Amino acid sequence: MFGKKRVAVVGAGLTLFRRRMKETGKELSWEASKMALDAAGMELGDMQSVVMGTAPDAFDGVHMKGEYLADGAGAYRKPYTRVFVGGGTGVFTPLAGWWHVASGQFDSCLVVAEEKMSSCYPHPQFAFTTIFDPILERPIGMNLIWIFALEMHRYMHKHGIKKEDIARVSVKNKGNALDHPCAQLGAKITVEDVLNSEIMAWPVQRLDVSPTSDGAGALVLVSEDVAKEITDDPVWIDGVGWCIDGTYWTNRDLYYPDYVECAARMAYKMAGIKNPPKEIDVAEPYDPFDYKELHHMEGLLLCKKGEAPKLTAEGVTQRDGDLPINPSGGLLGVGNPIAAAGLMKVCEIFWQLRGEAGKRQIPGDPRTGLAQAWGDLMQYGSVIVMRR
Amino acid sequence: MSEVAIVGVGCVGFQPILPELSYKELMYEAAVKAYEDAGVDPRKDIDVFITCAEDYLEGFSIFDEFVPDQLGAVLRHLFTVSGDGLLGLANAYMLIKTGHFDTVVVEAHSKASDLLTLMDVIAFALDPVLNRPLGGHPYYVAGMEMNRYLHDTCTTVEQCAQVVVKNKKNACGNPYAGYGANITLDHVLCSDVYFYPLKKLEISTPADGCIVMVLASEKVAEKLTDKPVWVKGVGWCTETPNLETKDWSKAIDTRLAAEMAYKTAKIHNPRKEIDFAEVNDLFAYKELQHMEALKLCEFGEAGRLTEEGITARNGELPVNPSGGLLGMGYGLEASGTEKLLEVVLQLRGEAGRRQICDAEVGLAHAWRGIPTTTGIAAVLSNVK
Amino acid sequence: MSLDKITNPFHIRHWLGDMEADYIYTLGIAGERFFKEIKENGRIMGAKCPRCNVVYVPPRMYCEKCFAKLGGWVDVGTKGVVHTFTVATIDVDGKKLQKPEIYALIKFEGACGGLIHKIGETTSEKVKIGMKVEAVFKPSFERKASINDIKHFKPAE
Amino acid sequence: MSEKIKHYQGEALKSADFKEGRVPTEKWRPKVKFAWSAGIAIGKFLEELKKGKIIASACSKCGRIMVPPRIYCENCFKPTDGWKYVKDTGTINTYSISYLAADASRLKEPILVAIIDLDGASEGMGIIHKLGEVDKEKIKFGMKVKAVWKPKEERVGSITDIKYFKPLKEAIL
Repeated sequence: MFGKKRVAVVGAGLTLFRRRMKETGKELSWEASKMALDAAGMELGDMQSVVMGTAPDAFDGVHMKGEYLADGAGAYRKPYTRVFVGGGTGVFTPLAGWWHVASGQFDSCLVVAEEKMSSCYPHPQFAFTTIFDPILERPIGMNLIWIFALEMHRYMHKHGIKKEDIARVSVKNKGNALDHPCAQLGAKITVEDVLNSEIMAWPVQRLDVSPTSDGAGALVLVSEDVAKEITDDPVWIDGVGWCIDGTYWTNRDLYYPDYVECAARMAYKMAGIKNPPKEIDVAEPYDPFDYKELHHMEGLLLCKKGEAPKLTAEGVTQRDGDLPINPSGGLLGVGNPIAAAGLMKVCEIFWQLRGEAGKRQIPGDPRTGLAQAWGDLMQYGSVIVMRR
Repeated sequence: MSEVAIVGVGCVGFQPILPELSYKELMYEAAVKAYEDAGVDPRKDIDVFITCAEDYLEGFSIFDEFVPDQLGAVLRHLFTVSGDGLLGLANAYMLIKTGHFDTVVVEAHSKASDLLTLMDVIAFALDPVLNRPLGGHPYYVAGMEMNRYLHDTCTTVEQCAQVVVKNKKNACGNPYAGYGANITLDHVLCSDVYFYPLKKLEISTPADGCIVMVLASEKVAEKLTDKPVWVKGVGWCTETPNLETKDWSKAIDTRLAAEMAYKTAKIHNPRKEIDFAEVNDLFAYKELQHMEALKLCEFGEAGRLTEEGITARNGELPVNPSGGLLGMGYGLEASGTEKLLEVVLQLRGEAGRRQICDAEVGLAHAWRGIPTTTGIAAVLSNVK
Repeated sequence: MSLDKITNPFHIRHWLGDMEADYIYTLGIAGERFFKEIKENGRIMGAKCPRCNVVYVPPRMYCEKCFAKLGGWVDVGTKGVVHTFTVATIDVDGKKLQKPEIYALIKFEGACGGLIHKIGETTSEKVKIGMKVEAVFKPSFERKASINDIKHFKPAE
Repeated sequence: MSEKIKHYQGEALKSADFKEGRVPTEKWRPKVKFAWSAGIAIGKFLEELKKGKIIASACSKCGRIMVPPRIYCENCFKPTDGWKYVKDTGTINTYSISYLAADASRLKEPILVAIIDLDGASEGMGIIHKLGEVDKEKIKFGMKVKAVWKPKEERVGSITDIKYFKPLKEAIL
């Protein structure tokens, strides 16, 4: 890596995740950013640049909402960029922060992710209907849940997976979230609860799905030199990866996320990871739906295609298992304010690697962690690999 | 750290309307031109793709979804910057500077004609609690800013109007410009006052078009072309989104962005070292205000320089030889890339009858329009 | 470049649609208190940054410059000065307004920021930068904790 | 520092707080209207739908026949160089039985929705559409289906000129 700069995470912050919050999006951004700065022992004045990640403007109900949120994210009179890759935004945002610092352009970058979905009233579902092609898809009367149902069904069909194999993910994540202080939907439930919950769009049932939420998260990124000055315990961003697949999602076999594999390979190559299941100690794959965790474990090459349900059934992905997956409680448990939820995963890896995850701390001495988010129309993968 | 160069450009438009092409087809045509110009195959040779877009200008939530195919970016590394194309350039520049990437494509476009209610969308960008409930046409913010700017600088309305005359004239020589015209000062001065003191002809009109650029590291650039245009420095800044606390006579965002770009580019005396500038002129007074913020002249001096013809194409400091947004048309998030395109063409000596003699260093500048305070500046040169 | 082109103008098609929805915005932690003061007490408040020693109008939860939590709330009065203004003659659809609207930024003594609002009870020719104005509130029963609880600002004595 | 942080901020509200006006709010409905240019490829696709036909574009380099049609092959990054009609029959690639309408309201009678790989297009070239004239229990992966078109005079050049896809007779057996 001669000539290439390392980037460290030195602080993280998170607001509560709730269905509706009184705070404006700016205020949520400030709460998370301030917490991250305090955690890093730094001031806003120490931040040379700011990156914002936030998903559709149609949630918050503000055109160019990156601009609107700028002061809450600490961008007052600073270089400021908003990046946006649909649901993949939350994990992508620190990637953008990474190149702000890795380029040598800045020594520090405040990375903020925000979502206030409750502004879209009565339900953000409306905003979701505008993610579809206006000519080819919207006239059919699309619902967001459909595309997940179609993908989940294809995945189940291809590998002969049963619904109970998938429901275990929801049970695990909602259970894990009981220990997360920001969680919206931590709960002790059973596989039967999931299987008996309301059918939304078969095979998707109510408890297969994460909620809509308001919330924000933030990270402080610094260069190697600054990191060494301010902390003995930096967490390094060693691999970044992202990839997009084609627009025509109905032209692809949805059973496997090629784009996640492509993004993961990019990140693994950079981090020098050759055997992901062995070398990754803890992972936070994107789980807006329970099957997605499995789908993404496979795409991340953490197991073979179709094998993730088996690992889940065997308890391998529990906090005390060989490969803890979503110890935070994931989107299913903590909540899903889109971009903020992705960043929450990166925060979790940061805390896990520093041994600061409290009741959620996984045993052993985790040294390498991964977070991943998915986005767009069954299309986007963003991956970050971090090491202590 | 590697130097960064622009090695290919492609442009379709800008025209008041391009109704026969979908936004995807528009992007495809510009991309083909850019890749042809750079001599690259996007399916193999490009490390990262950046598209610059905002959802409400396109009519989609998550516009990102609809981008990869027409840029050759399927199953490759693409992302969206929700910002001006020049901000895309800034991110491309940083990506190459990390040493991990050699080639980056930046795309920005406008399909403004698809959107029937642009002003309602711009009003939708105002603070939903403090400002938006007042209602009205959102460009009242520009009228307020122009008024304070004229008040503080003693710039005259004639000087502002001269910007329109100059830019529309320059545009007559630009095949990429959709709004060239041969008009007089009186035309502008007699046009309707929409937002006192801002007049109808001082407001840029939207246009359809797309620009794709290919950037490369030093090593790759020198293999691909004998006419690389080097990105010497980029700066960008957001002052504050709060209209209540922003500066109403100085473009602080642009000043700070310029200082950042000049520092990297080692420009100490912009007025002397920059041969020509393409600065944001969404409203005529903005060209003047931005020239001052970019340190091309003192505060309050830009009006006089314009009046004296110093900023004309054949003047001492040509500003907006392309015709600017007033002459080319307002390309929404592509408006910064419209500026960049002209700088590249000038520095390559490919600007046709607009060519400025011996141009070596050019400045491209963007501002994201009402109600933002985000400015971006880039210094480019044909000398490494 | 594509091989097929449209050359027949009647083959050009457009597809109509929209991106419209209903939105509801909370006023926020600082905003709610600010607007309640307007609604209930007819007062315009600012909030002070303990570090920068600056009073922000409108008040916020945090200082945008230093990120400190804003503390003491102060009444900045209902009279201010026009920092800048414009006279809009067209509406959002580009149609000529029957009666032009005057928009202004009104600054309050000793405070950073101000309020953007309309100016009434005068004519556009009489409005000047630096002119003193005062807030005209709607009757209290019509107020609903909104920026429009202030009807407009009018020239002050 | 998760374990060191004692207080996570955020003031949660209930839906009833809005309904009962306990929390002051501002409301807005933006006017955001579009006339998207359909363009060369989709323009032609719509024109052909009006005639009751489904048109695809072809790439001579990779040999793919693509639907919905496009003027470029996204894999080869070259212009497509042919138009080809595909059949209005196809195979169910995946499907869902939805009790949700577009606005998330609940339905008694479900909407049946599927990705249908069209016959005559390259493998896996599917479009999303609804299914009809079929019992929800009887839908199967790989089932053969056929488009049910609106009457000619009702067709306007829209994807909804196809009402839905129904199973081919032999598929039900």
